[in-house]
Amino acid sequence: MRNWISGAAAIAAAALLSAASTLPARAQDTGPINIAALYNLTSGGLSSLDAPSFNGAKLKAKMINEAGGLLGGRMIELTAIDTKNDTRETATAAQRAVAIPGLSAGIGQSDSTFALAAAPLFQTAGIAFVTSGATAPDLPEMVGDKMFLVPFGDDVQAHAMAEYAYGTLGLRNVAVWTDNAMDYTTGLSRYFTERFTELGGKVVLEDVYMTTDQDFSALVSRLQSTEGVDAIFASSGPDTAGIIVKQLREAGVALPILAGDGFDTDLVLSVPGEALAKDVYFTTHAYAGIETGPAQEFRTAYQADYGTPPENAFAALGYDAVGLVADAITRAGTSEPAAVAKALAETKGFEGVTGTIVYPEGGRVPTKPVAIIKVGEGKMNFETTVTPKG
Amino acid sequence: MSGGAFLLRLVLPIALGAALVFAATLGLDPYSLTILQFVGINVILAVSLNVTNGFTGLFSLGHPAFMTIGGYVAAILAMPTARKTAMLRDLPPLLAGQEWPFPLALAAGGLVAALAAAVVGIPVLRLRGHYLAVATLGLIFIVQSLAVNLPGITRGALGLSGLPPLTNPWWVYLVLVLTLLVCWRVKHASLGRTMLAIRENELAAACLGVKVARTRVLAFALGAFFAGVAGGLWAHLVTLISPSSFSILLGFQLIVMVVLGGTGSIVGTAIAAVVLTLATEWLRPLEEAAGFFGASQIIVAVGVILVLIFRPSGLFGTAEPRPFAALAARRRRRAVPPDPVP
Amino acid sequence: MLWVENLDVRRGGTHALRGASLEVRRGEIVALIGANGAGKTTTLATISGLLRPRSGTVRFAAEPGATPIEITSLKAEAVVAAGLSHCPEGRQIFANLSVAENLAIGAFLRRDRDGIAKDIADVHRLFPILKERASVPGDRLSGGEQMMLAIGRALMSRPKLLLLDEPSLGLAPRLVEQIFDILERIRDEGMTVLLVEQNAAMALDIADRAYVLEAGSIVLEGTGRALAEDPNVQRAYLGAA
Amino acid sequence: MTGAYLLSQIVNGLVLGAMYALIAIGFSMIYGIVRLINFAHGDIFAIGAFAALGSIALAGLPFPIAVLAVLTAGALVGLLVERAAFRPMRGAPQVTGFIASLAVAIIIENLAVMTITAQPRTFAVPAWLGTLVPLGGISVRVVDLAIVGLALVLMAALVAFVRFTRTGMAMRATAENYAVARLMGIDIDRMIALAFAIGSALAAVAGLMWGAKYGQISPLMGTVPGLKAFVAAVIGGVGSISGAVLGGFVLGLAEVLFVGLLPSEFSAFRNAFVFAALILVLLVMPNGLLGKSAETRA
Repeated sequence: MRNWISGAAAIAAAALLSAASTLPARAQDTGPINIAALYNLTSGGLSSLDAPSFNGAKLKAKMINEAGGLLGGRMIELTAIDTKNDTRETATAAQRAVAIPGLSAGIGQSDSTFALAAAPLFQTAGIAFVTSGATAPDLPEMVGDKMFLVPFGDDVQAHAMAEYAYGTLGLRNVAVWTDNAMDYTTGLSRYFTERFTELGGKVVLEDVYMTTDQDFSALVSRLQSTEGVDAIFASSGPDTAGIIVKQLREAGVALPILAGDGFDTDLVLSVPGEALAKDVYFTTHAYAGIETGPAQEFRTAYQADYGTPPENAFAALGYDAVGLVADAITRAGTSEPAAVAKALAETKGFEGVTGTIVYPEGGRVPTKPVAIIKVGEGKMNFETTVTPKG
Repeated sequence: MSGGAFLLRLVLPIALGAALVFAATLGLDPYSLTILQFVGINVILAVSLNVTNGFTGLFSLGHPAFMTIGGYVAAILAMPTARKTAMLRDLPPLLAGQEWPFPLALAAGGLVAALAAAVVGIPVLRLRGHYLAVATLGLIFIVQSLAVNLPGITRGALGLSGLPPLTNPWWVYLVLVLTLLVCWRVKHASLGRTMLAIRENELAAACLGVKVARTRVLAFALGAFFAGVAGGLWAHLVTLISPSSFSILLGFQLIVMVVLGGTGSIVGTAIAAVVLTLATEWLRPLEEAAGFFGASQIIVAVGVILVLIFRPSGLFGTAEPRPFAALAARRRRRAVPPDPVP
Repeated sequence: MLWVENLDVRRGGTHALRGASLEVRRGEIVALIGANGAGKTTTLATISGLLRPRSGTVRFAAEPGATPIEITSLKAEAVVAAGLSHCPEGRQIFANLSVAENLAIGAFLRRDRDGIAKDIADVHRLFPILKERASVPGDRLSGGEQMMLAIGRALMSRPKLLLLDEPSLGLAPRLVEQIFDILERIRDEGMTVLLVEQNAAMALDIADRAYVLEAGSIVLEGTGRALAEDPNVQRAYLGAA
Repeated sequence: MTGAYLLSQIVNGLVLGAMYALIAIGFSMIYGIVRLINFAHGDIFAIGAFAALGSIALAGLPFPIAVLAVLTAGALVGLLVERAAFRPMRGAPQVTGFIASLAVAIIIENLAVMTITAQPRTFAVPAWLGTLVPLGGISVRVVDLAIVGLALVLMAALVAFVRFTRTGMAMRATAENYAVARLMGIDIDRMIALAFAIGSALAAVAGLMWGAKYGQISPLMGTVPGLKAFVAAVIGGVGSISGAVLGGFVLGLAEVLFVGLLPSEFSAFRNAFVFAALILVLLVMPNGLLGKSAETRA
């Protein structure tokens, strides 16, 4: 008798879910082009990264549609699913997404853990998943041939920073601060340390924190009491970037601060204020500091649509994710997922806001030049572009 | 009891449920089938949490911690050794060489979780009321911290990915039936009455010679065992487990199911678990259509408040709804030994 | 000054009062006696507004000659303001408040500083020990001292009618006598008292009139003396053979 | 390790502790009077931060007036939440209120994410708050001194209010026994609402301080400090205001010293440490440092 429950549940579930998931079937090659966007929009954690990325994606889709769509006038229809900062929700969202009739590709996610919850289901369904923000370089290796990255891998930017710090800035002894709660930041620190010590530099202090920490006073004091530190490599996401600069500078630490693209946010300037935001170097995608062309077009359009400049680098990456998929669809000449995936793998020179994307033969992590930005005088100044050797 | 009655009461419903599971595997798309499995897992979690919260009146938030423990243990034990050497290079050799069958790995996960519960429970369960809630809340943070900061075993924040998709509706159904059977028996056997006695009046129960502390630890560990097993099922359904997989929010959601279903009522809790899981899923297309992400959570939260105001004792209170209660009553009568023949 | 008519009250699952009626006249001590669970405490709690009756009325006239007002559905706070003060069973001293604060809180609704000071002095005159122990937390007092404090606190609202629940509970006989002497004294100073007591002998001894409550209904009423001599009362409540 | 290092860590701990203490007071007051663990309290802290941002950055109010505005805003939100969610279920079991508070937290957070997004915002403060002043061999920022100073003033005012005023006495009486408090003529609904208003106002001011100190706020910033402040309240003895203050400072100091004095490998265990400390305190002193037996009344 107790099994009435599961019985009733099965029936109720079948009824409810079929109502929920059935989208009107469309003729494959004439209706809109379906792209699923999986982002953590609510429930904390990653929503401050994913929401701008989603906005970027929506913006690009809108711009393409306003310009007449793809494949002779077919509109892009972006189906957004909130993955609620929950890997379970992410996995079920991926299942719902791949069930959308005629889905061409999936995009989204800014964290490797979440990308790994979604991408394997796309892989199984034979549909490409293009992560806009996850940067673990071994993601394609872990998932398979349908997994693509829009950003460069963490190894690339961390190596670039290590080379720049050792070579150009002439730094030898660094302290490394790592946000241990994110795969992105732990990976970044690992790759940076690897390259920096390989070059002959030394990591003299390693300290860790969690994303939700806001008080770095204990870490700052420890840093101040450590002898012979030339610079700090702060492996941080956007949420703690500004706070770290502020607390270091306010405590009188004048050392150069080095970081990855997590620092590509206005918070690095505005939270410490103009006077304190200086001597900060971070790696990011090639759009920053460029005031012309697609980068400027993107910034203007984003400001116009959302009333705010792009919050962080993830906005541009989301924008490029849709652009990249659209480019592949155009080259494939069809929205059929297998063809789209094949065209994606053959991408050789998609001009995105975050740089030109080229997938190397058999690889699905783009080789993109890394921009190095120096923060000072109240703005972000483009320093140079590095293509790491390591 | 007669064989016929036994068949009717136990085997038949289980078989009927199995038939429905079979029908579901044939008739449902993968997404609906997955949701159905999560519904089953949530029922397992809520009903087992009810053993602690409902039957003893102790208020534990610790299920996510036990799920994390059980999930990691099952994932590591069931993972193919080749993958283990690739993903977890620093794993102690003792663990690296293991590749257990899924049910054994699940059970091991449950047992380790139960063990952790016992270790934590023995000191903490002396405390009353909200203190257990606080301590188990702390346990979530501690377990999460360990999972993040022991990369040798857990691969840190990234978590263990690409787990074999071993969980299927049949495993979920099996564990679900086991959970319901055990919890039903516990509730209506002497242990259950002991637990309810503790909930109603600790002092009186102590006077009656009930070993309050031991019963509580037992209830706590039993709940943790099923949470651990559910964590293993969950991990092999999502094919990924990470330190953030099971959050405080989940702990709260489970408490909501127990309270809405009626603290102490197995059927009520199970129904609440089903309804809440499906309601959240069912509201999604609405918020996606409107573009108001977060609206579904607000609607559920408002609903919860309204139920608490207008139906404060939950849907069913401690009692089981009618047809189920009748079943329990018959059982209890049977449990009384016949008078000895003089 | 107090008219209780046909009170019907349910508490939880039990039918605590079934149509109880009684009257208290100005200047009297009226005793309400009965067995455990007969509904005595429920009666007081309903009069003072802590419980709501299902039916029945409570009317109260604070001043002589004033038109009685209905207080049945007033909140407890409003009943105090109307001039009734309920000294609850088990004394219920605020453990975390000092003796002085316990008295002060009794006068919560009053704003007349001088009057309050005078009434505190009066209470100190009735119970000198409370003055001695003014700064001691309530839970440090002995049972007898707590009872005195409870009565003192109830008087601080300057009530016209005092509802007193089981003042003898758990106290040594000598203390009970002392308390009852004081009750007579405040009655003689013009207070009206509705007294609920298990100790029927003592209650009937000081009561001008009394009611016997059984299973939620009034079964007997009369002067204290008359009831004390009633054979049924003697058998049931006074321990006579 | 030098003396200056230790001293600076202690100052860090005290500043953090002052903010925990202000949030913890609300937990304690509300728990003390309605036996409710209010998990929406951390969100009221966040609302306070945004009210501060609004009144300083948008409305351009001077700092001291902004403090008053934030106090008022916090109190109003506290009153609203109490009226809408908690009063209707008065008398229900403890866990009911707890769940309702969680539901309130979910509503507040999702509304915030829907309307102003989860994006962190810059919280700009007047430059004088960032000035360094020498203090016993180390330098301390004005904002840190201001936080500790303002926190102490507010706490002293609250303690005086509860100890010495007629209303404060009535609140204490209500916390102890609803029925008898009513027999004294106390409107317990008003007292409970007042506890919510005061507790929420203080949490809101803590939100302002948090923003002023760290320069950045976000709608979801309340979760972790909220939980920690709850821990502080329990360590100090739930229900006791002075206990909450003590618990806040103890927790702030312990947390910073844990990170500061142990090798850096342990830094990531910061939150685990906080909760492990909590469990230990509960085991040794189930009623906290200053709490009376909290379970005497059901």
